[in-house]
Amino acid sequence: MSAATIISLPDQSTARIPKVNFLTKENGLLSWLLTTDHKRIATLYLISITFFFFIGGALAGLIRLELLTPQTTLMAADTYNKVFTMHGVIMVFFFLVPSVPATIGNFLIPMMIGAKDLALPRINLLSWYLYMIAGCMAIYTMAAGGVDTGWTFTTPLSTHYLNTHVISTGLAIFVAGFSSIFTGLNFIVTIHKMRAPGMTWFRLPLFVWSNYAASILMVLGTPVLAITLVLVVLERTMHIGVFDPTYGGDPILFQHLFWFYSHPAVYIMILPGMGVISEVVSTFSRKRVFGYTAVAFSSVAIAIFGFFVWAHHMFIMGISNYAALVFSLLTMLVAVPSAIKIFNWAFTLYKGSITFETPMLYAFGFMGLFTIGGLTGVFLGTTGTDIHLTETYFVVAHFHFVMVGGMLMAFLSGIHFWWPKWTGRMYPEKISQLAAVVTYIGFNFTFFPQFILGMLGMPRRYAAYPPEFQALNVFSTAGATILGVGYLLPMLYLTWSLKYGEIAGDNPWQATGLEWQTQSPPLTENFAEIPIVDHEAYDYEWLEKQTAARQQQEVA
Amino acid sequence: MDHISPVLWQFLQKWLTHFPLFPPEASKIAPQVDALFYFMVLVSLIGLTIVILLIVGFSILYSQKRHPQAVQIEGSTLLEATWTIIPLGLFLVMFVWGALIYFRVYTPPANAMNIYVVGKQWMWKVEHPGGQHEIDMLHIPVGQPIQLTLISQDVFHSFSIPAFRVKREAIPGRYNTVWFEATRTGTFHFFCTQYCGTDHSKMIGEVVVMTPDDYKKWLAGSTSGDSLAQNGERLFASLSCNACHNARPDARGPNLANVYNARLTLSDGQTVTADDAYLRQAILNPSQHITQGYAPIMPTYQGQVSEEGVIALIEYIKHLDSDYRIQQTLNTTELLPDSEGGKSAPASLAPAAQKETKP
Amino acid sequence: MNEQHELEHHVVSPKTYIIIFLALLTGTALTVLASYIDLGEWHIAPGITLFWNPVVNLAIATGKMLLVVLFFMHVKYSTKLTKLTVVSGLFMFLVLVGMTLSDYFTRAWGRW
Amino acid sequence: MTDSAAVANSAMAETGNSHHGEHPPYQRHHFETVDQQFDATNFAMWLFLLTEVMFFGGLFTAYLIMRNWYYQAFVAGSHQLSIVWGTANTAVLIASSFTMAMSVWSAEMRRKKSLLVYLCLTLVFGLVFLGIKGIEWHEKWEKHHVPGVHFSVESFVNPQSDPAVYNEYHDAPLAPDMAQKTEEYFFLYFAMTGMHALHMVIGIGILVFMIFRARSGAFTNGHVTFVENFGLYWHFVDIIWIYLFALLYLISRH
Ligand code: HEA
Ligand code: HEA
Ligand code: HEC
Ligand code: CUA
Ligand SMILES: [Cu+2]
Repeated sequence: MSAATIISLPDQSTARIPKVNFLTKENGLLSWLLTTDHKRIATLYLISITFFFFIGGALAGLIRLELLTPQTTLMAADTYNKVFTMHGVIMVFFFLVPSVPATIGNFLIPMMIGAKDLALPRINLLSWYLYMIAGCMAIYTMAAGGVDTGWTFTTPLSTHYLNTHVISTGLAIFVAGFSSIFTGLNFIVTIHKMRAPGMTWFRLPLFVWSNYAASILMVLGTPVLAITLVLVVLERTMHIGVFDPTYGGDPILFQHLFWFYSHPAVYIMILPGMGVISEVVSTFSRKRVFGYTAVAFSSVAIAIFGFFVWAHHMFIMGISNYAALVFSLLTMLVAVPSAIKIFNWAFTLYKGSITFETPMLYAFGFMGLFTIGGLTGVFLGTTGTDIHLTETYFVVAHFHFVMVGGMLMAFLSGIHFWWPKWTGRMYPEKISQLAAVVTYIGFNFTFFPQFILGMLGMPRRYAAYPPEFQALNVFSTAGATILGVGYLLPMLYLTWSLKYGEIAGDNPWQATGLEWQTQSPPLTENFAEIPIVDHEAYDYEWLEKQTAARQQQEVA
Repeated sequence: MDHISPVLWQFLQKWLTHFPLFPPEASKIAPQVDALFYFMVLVSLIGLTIVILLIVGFSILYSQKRHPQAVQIEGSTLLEATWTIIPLGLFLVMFVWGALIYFRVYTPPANAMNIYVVGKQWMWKVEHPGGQHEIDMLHIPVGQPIQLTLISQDVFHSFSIPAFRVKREAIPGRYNTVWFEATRTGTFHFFCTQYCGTDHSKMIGEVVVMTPDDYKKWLAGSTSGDSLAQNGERLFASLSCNACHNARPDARGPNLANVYNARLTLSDGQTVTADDAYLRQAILNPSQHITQGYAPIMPTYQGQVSEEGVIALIEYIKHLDSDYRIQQTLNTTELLPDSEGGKSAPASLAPAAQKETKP
Repeated sequence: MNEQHELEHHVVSPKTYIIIFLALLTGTALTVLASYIDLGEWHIAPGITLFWNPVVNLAIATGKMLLVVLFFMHVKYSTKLTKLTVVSGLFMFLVLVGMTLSDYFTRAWGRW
Repeated sequence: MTDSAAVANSAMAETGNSHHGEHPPYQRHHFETVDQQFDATNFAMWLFLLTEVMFFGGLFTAYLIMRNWYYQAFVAGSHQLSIVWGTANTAVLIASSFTMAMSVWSAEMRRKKSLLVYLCLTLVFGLVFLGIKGIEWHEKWEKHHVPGVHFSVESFVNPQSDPAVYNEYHDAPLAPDMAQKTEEYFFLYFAMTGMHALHMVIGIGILVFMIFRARSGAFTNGHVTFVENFGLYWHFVDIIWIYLFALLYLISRH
């Protein structure tokens, strides 16, 4: 892991960060708040979602502390309920959904396809503002006393039986939803219409494909959530509506509408992360992704099939048994494209020339943990076992494995991978490798015991639990502490590296993407002139020729 | 060992001995669920091992030190087809197997003894047909199929018995059912697993599985006097249902004798089976389904009768066959001593079992 | 460049618009009329009945929708991409409605 | 695929022969060509309409289920709506759609005057639509048919109390519990028409803005994107109404 790296840093004694780049082009707060540059907006997003991640993380810390003992020692039951609700809401809507797309995706997609900006730069800025407004509303909700519906807003609990701030939370998510819709819409338009000459669909990096697929989900799924929340708010204010059986409504209808969005939403959360993994695995094994087309199409397949499986969250609620059958079958189908991806990544390593920098370590973490999380998803998708496992910690463990072990790992992988491009400086390699290993260990300690807890039948969303579950919960809390350290470390050393990191140069990883062929940090217009693409993605031979040609030029 | 403080030592000892990794299997369906579960664990472990082996193996074989020059490979349709079809096949096996279990859990057998469970914030009310009420407790006999008819009075709750591997949501406005057959005596936790507000985590109770004899004793000891059907009869009179539903020729409402499980023709030509759910609907939202030949004059009883009241009414209507008068005098307490001689199956006690005689 | 633009960008003539406009008004009149006539029903199988009124009603509405989409919104003259967008919108809408309703309609099957 | 090729080609062609100064003023800097800009914004508008379809989709799903469950209540509720106003409003909205289409045509033909006329007509029709909607809503208010606010089932349990409607349809009285469900119908009626009216209001706001811009010749200089895209939005709102009319007004009139 030491000398055998592929880092090709410029000579540090003479290296300079280019004077003109998107960070230095204009100065002053206003130049940031009114910017339409996708890279600056991505930076704004990065800062804001990090903020929300740590709020959500602190709430997770409270959850784990409370669960250390079987009784409600730390806080009262309704406080606990508010804590896990806000944890879920913030982590899902204010961190994970925008995480990779709105930051890394925003930063990279125009560059990867050779465009100067997203197609609709002002809409892009608008979507950040919407996100911030929604974020403020969420913070307001917390300050004003919180909400305890659970992130799933089950009716009629949320509509008539709680007197907490359901409406402001609902509206916050509504607004955040539109932020996400606009991001997705922008990506789709950009990918369709803004590709550089020669950049055909099958020359696109896989990161673009997976973000494209996620964008489809955002555009088609999110509005349904929006209208559902509107109906909840109306029902709450007018005391009449379509979800409460007392007034002739049907609570199962709410479940249908909610999960119509929220199942596809889990693929919104994972697909961009899968894109990151494709880039990272290819770069650090210096090899074209195995079966490019299969990986590209599997993203689209996940996006499409992802819409047909939502009722697997409702197997025990009293939907028709035949409907359960169909949704279960379709769930099995949607699991297959993920398997294809995992194996294709594994085989990308075959006959590669592999190095183990931090992004790669996180990517390995992703592959292992996502496989576990995904396979346990299949346990839940199987009707017979879901009866026993649903609404227990098995589900909690499942989704933390895919969301934290999967997407969060991918996010960190991507942040490290593109950090040099973004800031022009390298992160410190050794300590970040350590952080990656720490998160991996901490993660398994935290969430693996929860599978056993779930199998034993411990229900989720319990402030207090029977003492026989304590031992495993103590393990889990201990693990969470390690995990917290693992997440705090990158925060610290990445900030440190902004000033003291080594200067990265254009292409420290010797990667093939168009974004690496421009300066770091890039110009506001991304490229000095729009590139004309004449090679496939991940074409390392092209890169070698390119480098050779450049060296020759320099010599001459 | 002496270095470890005794407190810590006790703690460790307690943990190591009270460290359940596996819930008890206490129902007929549990081993079947577990068989599938273990099959899936096995497949997952194999799959995971393959993935890890591939990653670790390739990482070692093709690390840059050993393999400085990468060989570019496009892909392999054959390989990709392999890892598409094999997981798909395995997943489909799981699907079919799981579906079989699912249908078994949610299709109660005809001879199951019916117990009503009403969830409310934050307690479970259990209503036995003999009129015994319990709160956050459920007493059942071993070796007898039990059907739970679940409903909630307010928000979603979920009735989960991990040891039996069954769980069903209790939702407002509609009956859901689940059944199980306990295979060993003992006390097991049941939980409310659907988040239902502040004291969600306090909606915990215990299932007490008893031998049939103990069960009989328990039934006798905890009866409140009247069976559910008798309560229902009283309600039927006090809500003046009998003003319309009586066997007189000029009755304004249909005769309810033998209506349970009958096929009814509605005024719009459709036919329905008058099951529990239908009867409940007929009392609370009568005009949604009008029986052919009648006017929509029945008033709604929504708000006038509690979920328990509806249950009692339904239980009463279920027993309204021609000889219901005799039935009605059947008091569980009185019956008990008789059944000891000979056919001691507790099934014969349960009113639900009596409907077996019907086609 | 502008000429090229004009060529690619089909301009629909006002005549077409007027025809569509009249067709839409006719469609409106038709649905209103149709709703006053009892069109009967079709007993597909015992317990499953199809009423013609809502079917006709929705069919006319869909016809009107198609006219607006194809002509007023120029989809008839648009790229494949636009057509695909429209079709996928309709398709997802049908998935949402159809799969949800499929749960409701199959609940009565069997014993539950 | 073809359009992207076209974009690529024209991009190449342009780098071949054009200087920076030749861009028309309305071309934004990050686009290579005006065509690309038009295609992109047009496509974006379509995608936005896609989200709108799904947005209303949730409401339609709820409507279909409730209508199936409480058919009589929906019929009785529907009889409370005025078919005359409803039909008139449909015609008005179709007319406004037509004038909108003509506005787009005028912009494309660079006829400023006719553009202004058609835009104003569209605006007027839009306002008329909202006016009629207002009258209808007001009537519901008077008759206590606004759900959640002193809702009364009198017209349904005792149809004779509402002679205007009764004389036309001779509705049989609904059983009290079914009558209560008419509130469900009106809830959906207000939710759906309200959401639709909100879209109209937003559209009218943009129309006013457009009329001001058009007066200074903004859309008749060859740059029709904005008018065209707004037209799409306006037609979409029209389509939603076509379905609302069919579903809410015309349940059963015979
Ligand atoms: C990023 C988010 C994410 C992702 C990607 C997934 C992916 C999947 N999820 Fe998960 N899920 C959630 C987030 C996510 N989920 C959340 C948040 C909840 C809880 C919501 C709540 O109630 O609060 C949930 C709940 C949930 C449920 C409902 C549980 C319940 O409440 O009863 C179900 C049921 O079917 C399910 C299934 C699946 C399946 C089948 C996948 C599949 O896509 C997984 C596919 C992946 C694989 C299958 C792994 C790769 C496969 C291999 C490497 C092959 C191995 C080899 C062999 C088999 C030979 N999930
Ligand atoms: C992106 C999504 C995401 C992420 C990243 C996480 C991260 C974590 N989650 Fe979360 N979780 C959800 C999404 C997520 N979760 C959702 C959707 C629910 C369901 C909610 C519901 O039921 O409605 C849930 C529920 C949930 C529960 C179940 C609560 C219950 O059902 O009763 C638990 C319990 O252990 C838990 C734990 C954790 C832990 C330990 C982490 C850790 O990974 C977090 C680690 C990070 C940090 C610790 C922050 C970094 C460190 C600091 C800021 C220092 C300060 C730290 C402290 C003060 C301790 N989560
Ligand atoms: C005003 C007269 C009236 C009263 C009081 C009345 N009913 Fe009814 N009931 C009817 C009529 C008429 C029907 C048939 C039309 C229908 O389905 O609504 C009916 C139908 C039913 C049915 C459906 C059975 C079938 O054959 O369709 C049930 C069950 C029922 N009633 C139970 C009750 C109960 C329980 C009460 C009292 C709590 C009650 N009824 C009070 C008039 C009445
Ligand atoms: Cu009842 Cu949770
Ligand atoms: Cu899901």
